[in-house]
Amino acid sequence: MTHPLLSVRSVSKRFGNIQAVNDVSFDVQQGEILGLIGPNGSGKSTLFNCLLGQYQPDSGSVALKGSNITGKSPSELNLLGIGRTFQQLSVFPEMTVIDNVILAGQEHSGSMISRLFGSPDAGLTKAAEKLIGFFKISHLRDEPAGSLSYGQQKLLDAAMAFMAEPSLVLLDEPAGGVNLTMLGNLKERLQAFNSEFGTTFVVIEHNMEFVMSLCSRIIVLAEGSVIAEGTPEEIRSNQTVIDAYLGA
Amino acid sequence: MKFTKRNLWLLIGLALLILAPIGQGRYIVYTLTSWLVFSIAAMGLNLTLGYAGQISLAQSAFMAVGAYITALLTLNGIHWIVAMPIAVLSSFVLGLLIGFPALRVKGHFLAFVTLAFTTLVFLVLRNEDWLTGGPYGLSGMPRPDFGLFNTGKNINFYYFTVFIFVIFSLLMYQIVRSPWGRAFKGLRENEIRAESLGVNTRRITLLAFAIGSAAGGLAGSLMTPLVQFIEPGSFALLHSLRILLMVIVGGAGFFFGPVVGAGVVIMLPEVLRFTEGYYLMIYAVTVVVLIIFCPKGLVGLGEIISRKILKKKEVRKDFEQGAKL
Amino acid sequence: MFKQIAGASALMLAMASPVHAVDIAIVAELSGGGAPAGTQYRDGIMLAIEEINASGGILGEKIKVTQHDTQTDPQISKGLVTKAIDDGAYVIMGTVYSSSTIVNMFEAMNAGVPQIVGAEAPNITQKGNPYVFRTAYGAHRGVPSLTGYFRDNLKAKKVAVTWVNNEFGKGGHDVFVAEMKKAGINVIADIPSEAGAADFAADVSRLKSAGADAVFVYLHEEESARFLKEAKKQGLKTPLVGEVTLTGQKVIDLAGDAANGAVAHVGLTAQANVKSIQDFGKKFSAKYGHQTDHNGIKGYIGMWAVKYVTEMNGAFDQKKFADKMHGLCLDVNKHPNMLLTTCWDKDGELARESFMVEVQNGKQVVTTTVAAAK
Amino acid sequence: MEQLIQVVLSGLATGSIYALAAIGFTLIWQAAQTVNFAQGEFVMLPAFFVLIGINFLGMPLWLAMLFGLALSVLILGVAFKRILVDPLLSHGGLSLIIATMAVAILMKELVKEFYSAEAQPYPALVPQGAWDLSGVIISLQDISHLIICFVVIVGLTLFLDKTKVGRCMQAAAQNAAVAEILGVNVKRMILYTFVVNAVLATLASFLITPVYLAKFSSGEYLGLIAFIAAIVGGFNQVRGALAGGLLIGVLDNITATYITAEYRQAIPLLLLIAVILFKPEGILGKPEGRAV
Repeated sequence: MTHPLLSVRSVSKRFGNIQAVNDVSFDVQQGEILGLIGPNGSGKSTLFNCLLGQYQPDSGSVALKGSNITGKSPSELNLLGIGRTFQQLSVFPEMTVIDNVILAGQEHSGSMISRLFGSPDAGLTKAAEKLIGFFKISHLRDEPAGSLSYGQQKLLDAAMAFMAEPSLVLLDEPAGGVNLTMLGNLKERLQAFNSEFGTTFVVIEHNMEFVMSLCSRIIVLAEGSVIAEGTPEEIRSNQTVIDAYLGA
Repeated sequence: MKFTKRNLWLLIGLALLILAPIGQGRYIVYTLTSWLVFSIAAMGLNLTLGYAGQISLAQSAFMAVGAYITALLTLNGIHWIVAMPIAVLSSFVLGLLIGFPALRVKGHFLAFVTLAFTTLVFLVLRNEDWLTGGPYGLSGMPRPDFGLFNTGKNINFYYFTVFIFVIFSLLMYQIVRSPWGRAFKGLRENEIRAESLGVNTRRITLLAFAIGSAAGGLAGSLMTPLVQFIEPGSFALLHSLRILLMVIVGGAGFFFGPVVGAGVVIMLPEVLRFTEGYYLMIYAVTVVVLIIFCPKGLVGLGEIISRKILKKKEVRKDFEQGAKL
Repeated sequence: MFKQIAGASALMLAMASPVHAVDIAIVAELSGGGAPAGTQYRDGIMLAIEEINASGGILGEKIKVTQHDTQTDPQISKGLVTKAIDDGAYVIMGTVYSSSTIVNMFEAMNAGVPQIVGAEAPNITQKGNPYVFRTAYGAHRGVPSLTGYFRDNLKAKKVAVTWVNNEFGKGGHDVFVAEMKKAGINVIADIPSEAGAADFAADVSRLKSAGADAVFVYLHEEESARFLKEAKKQGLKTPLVGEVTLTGQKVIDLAGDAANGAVAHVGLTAQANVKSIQDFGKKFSAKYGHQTDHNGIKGYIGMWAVKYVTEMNGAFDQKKFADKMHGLCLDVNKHPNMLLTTCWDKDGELARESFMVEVQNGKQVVTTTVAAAK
Repeated sequence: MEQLIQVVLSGLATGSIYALAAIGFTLIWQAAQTVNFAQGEFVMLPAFFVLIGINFLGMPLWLAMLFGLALSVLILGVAFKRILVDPLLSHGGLSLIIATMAVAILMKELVKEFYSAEAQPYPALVPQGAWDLSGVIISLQDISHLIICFVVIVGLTLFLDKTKVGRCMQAAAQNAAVAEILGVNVKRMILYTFVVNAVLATLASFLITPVYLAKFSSGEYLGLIAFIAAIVGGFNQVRGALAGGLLIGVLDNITATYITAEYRQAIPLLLLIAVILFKPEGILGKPEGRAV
């Protein structure tokens, strides 16, 4: 039998008196773009952090292609082919754009020893250049990442997530604070990855327009639990979802 | 190696190092040697602090470890060339052990742990006199003799130190520009992001700490034959702070920042000697002013100035890379 | 940069004195932990130089002096001694801290420059260095003078020792323990404390319960004062006996009436019932506005010894200077500024009469004079 | 047994002064998220202000103490905050740490150069005197140190919890952004924190200098031990600093009496390492939430 790419089973996480994530289960199929939406405080980011090793879930399990990855560290998960972006800006501000991207790939090639004595760029410069070209920030190649505009940094952040050729990328509010032109660019890039390389996405996003047009399937969280699941059209007309948003 | 502007500067620097002691008295030679020794220690701390962002107040303790191990071995007839690697390796291993707290705690707390370690090392050196000579210290350590080249004379020892310094700098340069160096910087600038990109931050933190410590051990290993007398007080907490000051004053995160910083910290008392009792005050005020107005240290300041003077973009980038490596 | 500054200071000094000058380098603890001792030593030397220059200098040449601050760091002191040698110093004065002297004295020895030190650790004169000379005898000379006091005056059978755990204190401690062993007296409590220690409650409490017949106290001045205050607070009745640092004027000022009853063997004291020393004390406080301690006297007589010995030789010859000082006695009647008759043996170790003092009503009172050790 | 009681009592008395200095640490930590490496010198300096008042300005002791307090508030509170902390806060913690180290050097050198390198006697606030309770000596000084320290800490806790200014200070320290929105003048509250620290340091100075003597270097060890006390007790709690101070005071004395004098200094340091590794929030501290 074939396993789903990612399967989440009964994951729960509690902080003090707050049940941030409550018994969440879902699957992510190879090649799909899954949206994860919900009102503020519904547990989306906590769930992400449980999936990505930042937090240990209190209970439940996560499996990648059928093998258990619960409790693995973020770096181990990355080496298994899971990329991610962050809600807040997450680049290395004093390093150049190209160095940011090379760092995102270097741990995937060679050994500790070859990384110390081998080529300083670990042979990744070409791939990194191609990637920043793909995200249309080549002209910023040698600028410190911190000097880029917000939207440019978001693109860089996304580029870094793709450097290691991941099979699954989790995007945490990729559209937040990005202007319309950039947004179009970003969506187009993500869709291109999806169609060209079959990269699978899970996207947290508040920008409904963006989510609805990007994703093939959407899961809605409220107060830590899954309250709805379906295509964008189904979600748009789901009364529970509308109530949850209005109630919040 | 391509013949670039940066390489030209490095060659000029090397030539100056070779020419500097010629015709100078022993004091200048001694001071220059001690500058290079402290530069090695400070460059090590710069890797830990400036590149990897881990605050350590233990560099003088690692110097002590290197110095005492070298002293005990060479006093027992073992050649420096054998004693030194043992001293460096011991510092490295100890650095790994002390680095473990760095995995649990960050920032200030790491500073406290390393501070405590420095004082503990001092107490052991002072109290265990059966091994370390206690408060009297150890003396009479020989300077290494390489057959054709005996470092007994001060000037010879200076060139020997230059040789070690150059080898060390090349090694350090290799580390800093390797993917390891990039991972260290990633750790400093955004640890969580680095980890999400597959960097094993635990291992990289430990390595940054241990390599920096090993450099401290190497500096100590040179200190022993330089001064030919070591005692616990020379490695007390104050000296860790002094090395930290060298890194900050010179410019943390710049490859040659600590070398500049060590020069300033060692030479400044001498330059300000005409102010008699006031030089430490001037020194303290200078540090505060420097930190307030130029938090990136002297090399950082130099970069800003040269960027303003050399408006041409090509030149600027070249310099920037050269300084930051 | 160095040359400019050296040039500038030379220029300034040149304006103040004739062209020919004898170079004296003071290398002392002017900052850091040793500053109280080092600055006193320096002040004593500067007072002597002022007097010597006023009376025509040495062999008719005015003294030119440079001051070097070791920051109480042995490694820096080593550098500064070589600097003084490079600059052509005739004699190096200092350092006061033994930890520094032991590092830097070999530089002076190798260069053949006489060095007059304030250091008191025994090992300084035990390394066969023919160029090092003390201004106060080492602990191995001072502490044994107390053995008789413990054995005969106090009739002690068991004693305790409390000492500062650095090279100064350990030197005294080791000599004391060896002396007691020779005299058949048991050391029943052995309590080290840190330099700069402030809280002596535990130390005194241990001494109280130890039940010793007497306590040997070998601490620096300030620690002595804190110790005496705590001893008084806890009502420690055991006789407290020490070396010079236990009963100095500084200690009495700081400890107040807690110092009363403390007994010490003192090599140099501004309170000695010797007119020359008292006169010196007055001159010193008139010039500097604070009292001298034994370090001030050490610097003063050390500098005067340089003048006397050089003039005996009739030339500025460093080798002859060192040779002359070995086995030399400077009689105070002929050399009044030595304050006391002072002799040096073949190792540069010093011998001079000394005093047993007791603090009575806040004053150091000399009870007996101890003849110079042979 | 008498010895044990004696040692514990002495330890508590000394520890209470460590606590006063440690509280300042915790307050500044909360308000500015930085460590003041000059804290020991903050305790050393006010005693010299008083001595200047007495010896050079001819003031009676009480006036000299007020003079010392005023100078401390001005220099160690307001000027320290305005000149050093404000411009450096944005540069990150390390710059501020180095700057406070430099300030420590500056203060020591100023005192040494313009007053004296030698220790000075200092008038005691509390008269000499002691009771002898079957072998245990209880001095008036020790008891009053303990009492003053407790009164101050209770007072400070009440001030922080019960008064409007105190609550605003706490709010500003815990979450400056939210406090700002709620209309708290965060900048002023942080300034108040530095002033309170200066007052506490001055008080510690008045109490401890008669014992420690006024000397330029007397803050070195005190600063170290105070921050060990602060971390051990809990860096974000006033009562944590109290507990830490008392614990270190007692432990130090017990170690020196019964275990080892040579390694006396090591015990607080080992305790520090153990606490940082296994309970980094301190014995009485609250865990600080770590943002991801």
